[in-house]
Amino acid sequence: MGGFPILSVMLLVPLLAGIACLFVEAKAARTIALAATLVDLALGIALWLNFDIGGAQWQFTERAPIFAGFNYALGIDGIAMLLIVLSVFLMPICILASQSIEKRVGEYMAAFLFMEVLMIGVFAAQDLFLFYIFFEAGLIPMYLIIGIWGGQNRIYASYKFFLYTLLGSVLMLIAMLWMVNEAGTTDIPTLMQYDFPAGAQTWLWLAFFASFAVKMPMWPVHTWLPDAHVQAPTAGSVILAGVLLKMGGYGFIRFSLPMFPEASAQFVWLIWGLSMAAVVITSLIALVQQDMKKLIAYSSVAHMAIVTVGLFAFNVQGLEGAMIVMLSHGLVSGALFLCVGVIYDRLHTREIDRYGGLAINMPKYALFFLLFTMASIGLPGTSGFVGEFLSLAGIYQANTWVTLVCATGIILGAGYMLYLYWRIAFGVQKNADAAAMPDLSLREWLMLAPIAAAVLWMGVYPESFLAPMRQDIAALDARLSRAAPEGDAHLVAGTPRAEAANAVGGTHSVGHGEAEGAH
Amino acid sequence: MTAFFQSLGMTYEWAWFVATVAGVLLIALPLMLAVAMIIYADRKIWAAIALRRGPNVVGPFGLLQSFADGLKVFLQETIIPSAANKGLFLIGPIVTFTVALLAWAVIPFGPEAVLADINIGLLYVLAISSLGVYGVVVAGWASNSKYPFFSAMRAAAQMISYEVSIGFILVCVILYAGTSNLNDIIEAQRGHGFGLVNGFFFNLLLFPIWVMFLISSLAETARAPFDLTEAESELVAGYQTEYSSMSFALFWLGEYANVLLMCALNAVLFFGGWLPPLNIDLIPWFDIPGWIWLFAKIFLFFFIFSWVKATVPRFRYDQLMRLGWKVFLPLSLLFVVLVSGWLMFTRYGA
Amino acid sequence: MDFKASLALIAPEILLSLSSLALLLVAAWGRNSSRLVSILAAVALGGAAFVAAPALCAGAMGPDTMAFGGQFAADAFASFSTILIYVAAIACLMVAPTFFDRNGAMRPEYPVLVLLATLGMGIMVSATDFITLYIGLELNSLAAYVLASFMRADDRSAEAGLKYFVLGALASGILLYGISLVYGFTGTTSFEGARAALTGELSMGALFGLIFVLAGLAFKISAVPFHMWTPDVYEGAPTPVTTFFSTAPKVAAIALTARVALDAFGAQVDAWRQIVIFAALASIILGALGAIGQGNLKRLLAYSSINNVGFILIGLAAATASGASAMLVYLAIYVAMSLGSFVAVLMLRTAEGEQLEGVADIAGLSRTRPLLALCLAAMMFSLAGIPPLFGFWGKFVVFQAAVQADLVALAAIGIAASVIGAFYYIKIVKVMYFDEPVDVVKGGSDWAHWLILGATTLFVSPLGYLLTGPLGELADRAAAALFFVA
Amino acid sequence: MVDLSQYLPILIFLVIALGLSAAFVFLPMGVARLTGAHNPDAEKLSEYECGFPAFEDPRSQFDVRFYLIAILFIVFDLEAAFLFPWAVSLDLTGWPGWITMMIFLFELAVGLAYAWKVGALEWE
Amino acid sequence: MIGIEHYVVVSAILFVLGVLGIFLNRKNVIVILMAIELILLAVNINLVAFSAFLGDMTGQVFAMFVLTVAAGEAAIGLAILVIYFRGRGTIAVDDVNRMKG
Repeated sequence: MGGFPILSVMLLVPLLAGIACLFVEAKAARTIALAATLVDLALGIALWLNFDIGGAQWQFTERAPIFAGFNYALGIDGIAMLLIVLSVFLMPICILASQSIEKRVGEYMAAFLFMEVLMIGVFAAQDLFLFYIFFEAGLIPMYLIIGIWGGQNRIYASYKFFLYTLLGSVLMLIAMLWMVNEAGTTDIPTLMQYDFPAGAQTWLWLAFFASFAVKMPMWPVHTWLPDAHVQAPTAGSVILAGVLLKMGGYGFIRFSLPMFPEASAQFVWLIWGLSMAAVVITSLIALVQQDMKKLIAYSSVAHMAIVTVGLFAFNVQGLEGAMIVMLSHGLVSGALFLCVGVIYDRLHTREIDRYGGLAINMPKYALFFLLFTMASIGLPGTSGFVGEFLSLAGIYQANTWVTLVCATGIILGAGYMLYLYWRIAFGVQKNADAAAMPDLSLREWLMLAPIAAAVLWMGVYPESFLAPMRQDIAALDARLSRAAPEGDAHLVAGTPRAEAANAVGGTHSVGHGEAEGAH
Repeated sequence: MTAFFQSLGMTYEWAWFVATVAGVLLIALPLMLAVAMIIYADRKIWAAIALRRGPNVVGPFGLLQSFADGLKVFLQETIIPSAANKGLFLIGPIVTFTVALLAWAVIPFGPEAVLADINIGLLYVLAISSLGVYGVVVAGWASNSKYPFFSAMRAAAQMISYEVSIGFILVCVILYAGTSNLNDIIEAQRGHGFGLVNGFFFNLLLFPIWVMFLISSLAETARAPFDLTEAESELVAGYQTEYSSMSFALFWLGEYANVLLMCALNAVLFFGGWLPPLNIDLIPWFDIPGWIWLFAKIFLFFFIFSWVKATVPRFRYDQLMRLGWKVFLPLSLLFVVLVSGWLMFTRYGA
Repeated sequence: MDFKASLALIAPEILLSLSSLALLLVAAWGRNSSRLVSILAAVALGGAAFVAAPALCAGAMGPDTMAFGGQFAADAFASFSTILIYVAAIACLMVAPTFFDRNGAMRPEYPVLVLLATLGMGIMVSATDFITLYIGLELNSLAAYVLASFMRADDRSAEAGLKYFVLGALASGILLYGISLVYGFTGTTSFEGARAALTGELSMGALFGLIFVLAGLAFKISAVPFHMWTPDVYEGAPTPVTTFFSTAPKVAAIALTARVALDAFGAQVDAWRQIVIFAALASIILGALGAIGQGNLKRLLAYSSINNVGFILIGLAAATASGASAMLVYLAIYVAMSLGSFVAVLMLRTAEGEQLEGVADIAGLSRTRPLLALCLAAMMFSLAGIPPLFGFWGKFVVFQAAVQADLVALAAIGIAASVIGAFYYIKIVKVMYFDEPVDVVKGGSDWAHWLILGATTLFVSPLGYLLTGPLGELADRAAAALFFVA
Repeated sequence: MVDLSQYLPILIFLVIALGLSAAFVFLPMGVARLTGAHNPDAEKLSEYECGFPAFEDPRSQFDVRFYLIAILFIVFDLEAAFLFPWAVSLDLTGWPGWITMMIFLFELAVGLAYAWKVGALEWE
Repeated sequence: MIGIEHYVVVSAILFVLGVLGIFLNRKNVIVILMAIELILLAVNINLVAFSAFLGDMTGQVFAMFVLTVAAGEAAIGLAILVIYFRGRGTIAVDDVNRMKG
């Protein structure tokens, strides 16, 4: 793409569209929003296609020193690229899912478009403070989305979301200030190679942890998430689960691990402990939920715990697995929320008991729902399996007991997801109104089908997703190696890498395939 | 005087102290006597202008009239109204009289005859005479009665209004004299008019100032025609309404002591104080002691005061205020500019 | 430094004093001339800003900027602050007529008083001697007392004036007492002399003097624990006056505090740093806690200003050039935010033109007056320091300065406490955006309001970040002037 | 320290003057008791009110113009505090001193003009 | 002989009295105005005493400024008090509480 500032354009398109949405009425706003997100999706695909796998670590870099104290610096590696593509992929779907919004459409669309700007910005920022600005700015549109278009208890949820996240990120800001003062640069790639004194790393790591743990969210600071999810409108939940949560994981990958490897090793017990607790406890909580969204929200917390153990396994499998779980969870949980949204739009309740036997009157819907449920559980052939398998494989090398507990969590996951599916899709049709619901409309098809395709693709051929980030993961692993904790079980052979090594060339065609799927 | 007491075998400190006390008594006691006599004089002059005879029963020509009055009030019962603030009620006359005496500390009766020869004498006089208003206000407030209260408010407003212009007038004098020590001011007037006349009044710029000062003195001491504070037709006896016995007399004494002070200031500031009127070397002229010249001038001014009281009708309160704020204040301000400008061009600027 | 050169240095002050005298006479002779006087006053302020600007652009500092034998410094620091003050004052003049006209309370004295107060502030920020400081401070304060009670018929205005007066006079007294002690123990009233005399061991008397001076100044900038007058005064004073109070005098007092602390007491940083840190943290926390539960917007913004002063003081605690520069940047942004917020409050009026100032009155404002709500929301998020709004930048630079000065713990506590503040800012947004509309805000607003609100909103919007370069550059220059050592 | 000894006579004067006036106030009170002139009764001790019994608190309210006068006095009289030292030292300060004071007086005059025009000096 | 410390102690006592007068006074706003004057008086004593002690005129010049400004302050305070009294009909300190929160 040469000197074409594609990342800036990707930021600019939704930004301008968002501003435009503020000033037009509902119908026009919907059109503008959809158009803008589709343009961004196209740009995202172009980004993937032009991404030079095995090339320079940082590509598409842009740099303009227009600010005092920090730079406007953008650039992506494979990890960021995949997350950006995930974001732009989910956005048009969210817009489509928001057709039922009647209240203040212009502002709603603007908020979503601004969210898109900020998400892309977070993943593309190559300057520490630019990252922070994008990271933190997401609070405002999300606060408004939950607060204005949310459900009954929206105000409480929006406050909780806002304050929890803010408290976490301001501590991170102080750490950033200290780092910049110490290292004398705000450039993230440089900082990733900078060796901070071990004593300081501890504090810095904790400060970053405060932010990312809340964002992630890790147990026990996850409590804002179920509230926010339940109260947010469908598209809000999709964005929240699909992309916002990944910011925490991205933060660990981009900051905590490479910048403070010693401290990361030092706190590995904390991460593991919290993650184990999260997996088990939230899964158990999910089992007894009566509210569909809340159930999925708790499942998100459990999945994110798998991500964190994967990240803190300090080996390639763990890191790759964590990334794939993040991508997969972005798709699957988003899709699950969409599924909930589909029936919520019809019956305006999220109570599980009000539904039942939907497989009878909504077979197509039931099929999609089944696919996503299975993906969430981690059935082989779906994206969930790849991620969870790699993560657990990674952590197994580090600590078998942790693996054991996490695996239990996955079994529990299967339990609550299947229980949910059983209660909704199978069984007798208890309620007449639920039984009378029509099956999926074209719009809903357009929303669910691309995600389903992507989920299957990731499950069947994960190499397309692993290849772009392999080099970056390797670099990260190399950086971490000096601090990696002594594992208790080392796998000797048979990692997925060996089989996939010959599949690099397929990326382009697969990319097209995905694009077609999205349309 | 210190030397005299030292010659009696005292240490310097003691001699100085005794001399100072003697000096104070030499001012205070004659002053009270003078006040007694001046009250008599006031009544006589007033009577003469009205073609009456005035006091003529007690003593020869009624000369002892004031002493008889004094004895009478001394033996009277001191009535303190039940509604009054007792402490303040008694403090009022004490303040008035003390302050009236105190200002005299810096008035020079001769080249050396001054109790405290301080270099800010004029400022001291201004400050002390400002304090006089406290006695009046305290008395009016403490009486807790309507007429005294209104009178006190009026008196306060009137006194402070004229003090403003008096302040500027005094600045003009200081500008000319270049000092605020009263003795030096008197010295500066020696031969001021063509080397002949002693006194600032003989000066086109300062003569109008003196006229203003004279009128302001009347207002400041609440003499007729500005005696609105005790305008008997409106306010009975003003702030003294509730007073009796010596407390009442103290106001009276203080008032006349102030009148004398104002006369003395007129003399000191504009008419050469203890200097003879003309700066011509006539032999007996300079042999007459300074204090006699001063007393003569004071009496002259007192005569004017009485004369005015007897002939000019009383002002209305609004006229009084207008005169103070809208005539004297701008005029005196203007004269500060004129006098200082003139001095800059003629004396300092070159 | 001869007399004429000194006069040239105080040209903005001369311009302001002459125009205020002239306008006072215009005000006396033309009782209906308030609009004319307002315009002329604004022109005078603009002219003064224009005259003051070259010193800032040139980064003036050092002995060439000292007028009247070291009494007065027309350096870049003073220039930065005065321009900020003048701009804020112009804005406050622009919003006033609409407010007062409705009550029939607009008198031509208002602009004159604003002009005089501004003149006092100009002297304050340029003061390099305690006498000059005192004169400027009092000129400002005396005019401000009158402004607070400007609406004579209104009970609250009179009460605000009274409270402001009593506590302001007390503050002046405390400040003066401190100055007298400093004078006694250093033998000089000039900042430079005090700095020279205070090196080395600090005597007990000088320490007391220093504490009293800082306490007096803390009153003026309404830092905790001397903040108690602020909410009452802000609530009671007429809203345009409150707008004025929360902007220009704040700048002046803080700039003055910076100069006193860094220049006069620059040799004893350790002695005052603890005090400043305490005041900063206490202001942040109590300002934020106090705002929670307030039902009156002006009162809430008063607590917000206390809160913001705390952040600015963190920059002072750093006691470095970058700290001073950060303070100035924060001040510039704070002035814009404060102006915007109060102008937005001024625009809340019923159809009859009645002024609204309750939090409940703006419920659902986003639906009845979307643009106004958007602007106010931007102000709130900006005050809370949420990026990408420009308010974040102010907090960012002060914390950066604190971290650079190794005050990491202070920065951490301060920034964590800022979350408490966010709580009530987002409450305002919640009321406007989430609540059901009450639809009482119906009154129209004139162009002046929209102009100021629009300009300030643009300034605090992400576009403001484009200004970080120039703003930081100017602030650095100004701060360098403060740290000039011959 | 500056020489304050010239002020000591004034202090002595003050003591004596205070003593004299206090004596004048309190002596007659004692004398009155001795002579039997001291004979208060309720009627005598009530405040004077033209023969009517007193009504209303005498201090309740009075004209606000008195306050105005007080305020104006404070403002204008204090300028004398500047003028006195200036007048004494005019020969030292020369033209700059004179010009400065003229500026000051000009401002004062503007203030007076303003007060005059807005009616602060009117008694009625 | 009376030294500088005596002046400083007197001024400190006056200052404390003034501050206490403001905070402990529950009766009358006028008393507060007087307390403020008391504080300024303490300041002036300090300034003049130090000035004399140091043999430096600055303190006395400063005292003049304080005097003048204090007068202006008193005038404005009185004016505000009059406005307040007109509206409320009281100058009791406890009644100055229209705004709470």
